[in-house]
Amino acid sequence: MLMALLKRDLLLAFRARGDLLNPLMFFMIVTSLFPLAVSPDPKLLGVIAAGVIWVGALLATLLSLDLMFKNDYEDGSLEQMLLMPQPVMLMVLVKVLVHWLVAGLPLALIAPLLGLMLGLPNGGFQPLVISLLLATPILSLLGSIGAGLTVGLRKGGMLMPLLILPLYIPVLIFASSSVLAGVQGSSYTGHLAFLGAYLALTLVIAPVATAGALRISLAR
Amino acid sequence: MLMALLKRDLLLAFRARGDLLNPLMFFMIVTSLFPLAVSPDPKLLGVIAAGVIWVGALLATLLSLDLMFKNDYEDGSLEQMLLMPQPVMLMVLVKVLVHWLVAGLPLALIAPLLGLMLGLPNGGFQPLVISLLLATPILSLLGSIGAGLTVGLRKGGMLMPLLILPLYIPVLIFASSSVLAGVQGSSYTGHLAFLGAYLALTLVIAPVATAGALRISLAR
Amino acid sequence: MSLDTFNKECDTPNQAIDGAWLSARGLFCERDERILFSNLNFDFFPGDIVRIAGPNGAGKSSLMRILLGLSAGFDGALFWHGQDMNKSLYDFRSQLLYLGHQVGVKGGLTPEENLAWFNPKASQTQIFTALKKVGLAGFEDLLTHGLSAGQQRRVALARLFLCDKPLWILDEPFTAIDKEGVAELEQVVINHAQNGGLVILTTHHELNVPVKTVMLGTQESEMPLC
Amino acid sequence: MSLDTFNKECDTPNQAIDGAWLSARGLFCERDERILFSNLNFDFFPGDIVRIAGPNGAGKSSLMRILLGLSAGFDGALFWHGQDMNKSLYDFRSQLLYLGHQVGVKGGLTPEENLAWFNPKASQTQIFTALKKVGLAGFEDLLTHGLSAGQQRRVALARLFLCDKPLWILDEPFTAIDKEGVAELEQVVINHAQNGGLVILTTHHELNVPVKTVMLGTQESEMPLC
Amino acid sequence: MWTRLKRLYHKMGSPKWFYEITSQWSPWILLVGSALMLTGIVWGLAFAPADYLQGNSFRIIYIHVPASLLSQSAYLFMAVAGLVGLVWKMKMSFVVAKVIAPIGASLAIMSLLTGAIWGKPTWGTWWVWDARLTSMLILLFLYFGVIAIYNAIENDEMANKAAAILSIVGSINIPVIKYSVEWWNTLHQPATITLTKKPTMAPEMFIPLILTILAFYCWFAVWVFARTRNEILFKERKTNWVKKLLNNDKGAQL
Ligand code: HEM
Ligand SMILES: Nc1ncnc2c1ncn2[C@@H]1O[C@H](COP(=O)(O)OP(=O)(O)OP(=O)(O)O)[C@@H](O)[C@H]1O
Ligand SMILES: Nc1ncnc2c1ncn2[C@@H]1O[C@H](COP(=O)(O)OP(=O)(O)OP(=O)(O)O)[C@@H](O)[C@H]1O
Ligand SMILES: [Mg+2]
Ligand SMILES: [Mg+2]
Repeated sequence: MLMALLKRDLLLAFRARGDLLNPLMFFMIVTSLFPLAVSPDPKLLGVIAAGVIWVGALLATLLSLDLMFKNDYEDGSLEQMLLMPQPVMLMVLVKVLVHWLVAGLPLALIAPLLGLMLGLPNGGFQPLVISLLLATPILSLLGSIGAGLTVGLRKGGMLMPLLILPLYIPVLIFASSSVLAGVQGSSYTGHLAFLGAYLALTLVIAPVATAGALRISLAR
Repeated sequence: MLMALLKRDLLLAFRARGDLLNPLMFFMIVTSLFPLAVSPDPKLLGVIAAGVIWVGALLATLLSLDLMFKNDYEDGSLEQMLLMPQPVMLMVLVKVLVHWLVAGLPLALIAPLLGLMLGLPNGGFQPLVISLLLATPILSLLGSIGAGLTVGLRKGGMLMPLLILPLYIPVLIFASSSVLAGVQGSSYTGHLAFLGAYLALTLVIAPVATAGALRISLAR
Repeated sequence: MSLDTFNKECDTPNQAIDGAWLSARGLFCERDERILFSNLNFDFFPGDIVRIAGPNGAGKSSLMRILLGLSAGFDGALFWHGQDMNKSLYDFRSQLLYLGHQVGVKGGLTPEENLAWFNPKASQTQIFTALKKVGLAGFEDLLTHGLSAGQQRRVALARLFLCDKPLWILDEPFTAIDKEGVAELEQVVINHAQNGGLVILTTHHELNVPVKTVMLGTQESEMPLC
Repeated sequence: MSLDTFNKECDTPNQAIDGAWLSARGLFCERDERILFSNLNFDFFPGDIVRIAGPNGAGKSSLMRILLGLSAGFDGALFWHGQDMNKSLYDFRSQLLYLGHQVGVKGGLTPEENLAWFNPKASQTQIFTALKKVGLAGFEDLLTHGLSAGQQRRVALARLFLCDKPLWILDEPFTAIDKEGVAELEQVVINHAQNGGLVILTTHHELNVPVKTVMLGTQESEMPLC
Repeated sequence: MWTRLKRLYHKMGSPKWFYEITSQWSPWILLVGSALMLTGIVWGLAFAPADYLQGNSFRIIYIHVPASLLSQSAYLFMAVAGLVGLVWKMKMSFVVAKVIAPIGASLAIMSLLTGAIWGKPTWGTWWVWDARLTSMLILLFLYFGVIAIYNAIENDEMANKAAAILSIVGSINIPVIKYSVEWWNTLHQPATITLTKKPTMAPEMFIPLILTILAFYCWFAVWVFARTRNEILFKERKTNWVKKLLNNDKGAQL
């Protein structure tokens, strides 16, 4: 059943191929707003590049979270899933996996290009990609809690950032400072180790919390 | 009928009082991500403050656009409105007005606080508020076009930023450079005049375009 | 009147019959390369109750949306009071009450507020009377999204008691309504027609009402179950 | 069996009758300070067709969601095969087919893909046969959201032909289905019961099927229209 | 032992018992808290010496520090109450959690405001992105999230459960957030401005501070109890004991 769910969700994502690019496009547009809004000065941009790229990635993930359960809720399939004879937790994990594949992974792959555009110094590229690879699953996992809590609400769109962004802050701090460390030529394994530990923590907490949240949202 | 619509929408907004604060909270959280992601150094922050605040305002408006027509579409009231014996344009104007009151105006009012926290230099505050007051209606107006075009699509959430952000860019450039001018002590009336002119332009174009977009979305 | 009366070659191919309120000439609609109906001609008069009938997927809702001007994907001509529909759109809309699959009831408003927005001119007593008539007395002050499926539709149906629009277009108005409710609604429809209104509706319920029928999709698109 | 049979004081207040599949003891549900039902007792056996009846807003859907374990707002005990429901939840769910107001059909998938996901084990021929039985032959490869209201529900109803779950819980399965469709669905329900299955359903349609009835909300919450 | 615990649990789950017992306790706690506050404030404001660096502006410490401390503990209380409600299905516990959220948020705001007011004369700026300040700001955001959930969900029971889940997840993350913020700040730049270190404080300043902190905890308890009792009265307004109580009140007033 889990395999069937995985297959179905990937098929749906693939059907809406155009949508697949949206988080990516959003990411690119948002980061390219900064040279316009702040200053085109390459030196200044190089300094803020790491932070800007990471904030952009975070917002792009956030926006795409809406899709995680919403459609399934509206057409009744979420109800059907909760009634299946299997732990809801596992279903959540499949959903998170699909979300990460569709909305998280592509960000990590496109990020170097944006780094190039914003003039990120050379040492930053490697930690940028590695931190994105490590941290985007955390964003999907924590995000699933928010998505689960808000799925029944018609006005979920703006509520979710409020619930989830504070929890994203450690990720943001460690990821962006790992890039800074890379730029300054110092070691960034410590930061990445932290991200790994946080990933392990959320991998334990998030599916349970999301499963509970979904139950509550559907009982409403 | 227009008054009834205005009353209804304000009532709905007021009912969901908690939601009223959400764009505002989003704005505050997003802007406070930057010190965390970039650097807490007050000097650097002061330089990028204007740009960061403006990008934050832009994203906050963007996210709240989803609400403009979506609920009405889903429960069928949009259909009902299009069938009323009155120009759809006027209805759109009412919707835009409500959106601005709920999601645009509060941003202008809270912005000085954020300026303070990010260490915006003194001269920047006045142009920041004035430019926000002038430009947030533009954001709502242009946004209504995107909201109208995407309302029938289940996955509208991520598509809208792509349609709308490019249109927002002139606003962003002129508004943030008016703040920069203020910071540097030079005159910024030119920038504001441009914003005023752009506002007049969009006030003419946007309602017509949105009315057309809604017709198309509903015929789908 | 049966299918043939409507579908046969029309005597006045390019104009409506005198006295007809809503008329169509040569309507044609195609979806996904399947022809839903072609060369459909009809004239509806005040006092008529018209049922658009046909199995699932025959094109009933599509036809209604075409009549309403909400759908552009069709060929043919529509007339309102003998005039080209495009020219008399304002008049058409100001005389129309439409209830579709989605009824336009706001979950975040109470039943009373919902009706007040549809009929800004109605007084509070009128609204309360209408709500009472659909059996929602005592629910005026609850938010609508806390009501049951049938109760939510009843809020929309209360509009039938409030408004004085002569043309009603109702797409499956009886969905989710219980048996007595349906019987009483039928009576409301009959009364409206007898008072000189025109009612166009679809439903899969058995109707105990004398109606004209426009039958769609009886040939190729019939879809038996099992 | 009528209301009384179910609602009267129960002989075995804290356990189910032997052989009953689904039993309830002392169910109580309150919404918005209105009591929907109280002290509801019943035992459903294999071979039963149970209709939960009552006017709009009586609490039919609420009762179903309570049986399913989707709703927490109730008091009382539920038993599955004589065991406490909480302990036999896995078994209950693996024997259950539920269709609610929203049927869980994905607009972005074709009817065939929709069924494949509900029954991963079903072969393509089985799926095609099921779709043919609900009159969707020829529509297997269109995206579901392009279908009409009734056709979309038929996709969900095709699950009744595919699966071998003994317990069916159906909330208004006949919504939007045309007349012949309803008649044939009734036959499907009867067959299932005769083969030893248990069917629990609500509907506002007249049923031509011998059923047990659980009547809700006949006293205070009755809501006549007009 | 076990049965006694169980009885206690049932008692605590009963709104009536909670109402009555807190009605009895509240005046005493209020009295103790006020006495502590009075001594602390008088001692701190009138008798403690002015700080040799900051002059008299340091005296705002008697609001600032207790508010900061308490807003952090309040989040923890809220999460624990939510957990108890979820696991042991104790309804009263949800009510307490719900009541704490706005109180905790206002304490956080108080901390931020007093800190900002204090910062202007001492640091010459209202706000810096120091680790302490930043993590207090994030705590405020966490509170706002919880409050937003309460606002967004109509059904009380569901809102309580959802908020409980969020506050539990939040409290697990608080140490992570705190640690990361502190670590981030030291990494980027040596903090140019640090808060006064704790032990360096003179005992004349320190003891009144402890007193006011204790007083804040007492007041907090009274505040929470009062709001909880309000909630109870509203929730149970249909029950006999509340009707009787209200009637008695009316009788007493007449
Ligand atoms: C908006 C600005 C400020 C915020 C958000 C803030 C926040 C905090 C927090 C969270 C604590 C920690 C309580 C604890 O966990 O022990 C604290 C303690 C304290 N703050 Fe502030 N603070 C601010 C400004 C200031 C300023 C300007 C000063 C004075 C120069 C100051 C002096 C202190 C002192 C002396 C303590 C007690 C230290 C201790 O016991 O650890 N704070 N503040
Ligand atoms: N989410 C909810 N919140 C509060 N009250 C609700 C909620 N859902 C239903 N109710 C109340 O419970 C009552 C029963 O609703 P339910 O949906 O069970 O009725 P029903 O018998 O299925 O009616 P229908 O025939 O219209 O489908 C309604 O009067 C409604 O006011
Ligand atoms: N948005 C659409 N895009 C493509 N095809 C559509 C769309 N809506 C309807 N169709 C097609 O048009 C046909 C008629 O649909 P319509 O909704 O008019 O049927 P109906 O007669 O109202 O059926 P029902 O009784 O099920 O409501 C269907 O077969 C469907 O495939
Ligand atoms: Mg239809
Ligand atoms: Mg129902």
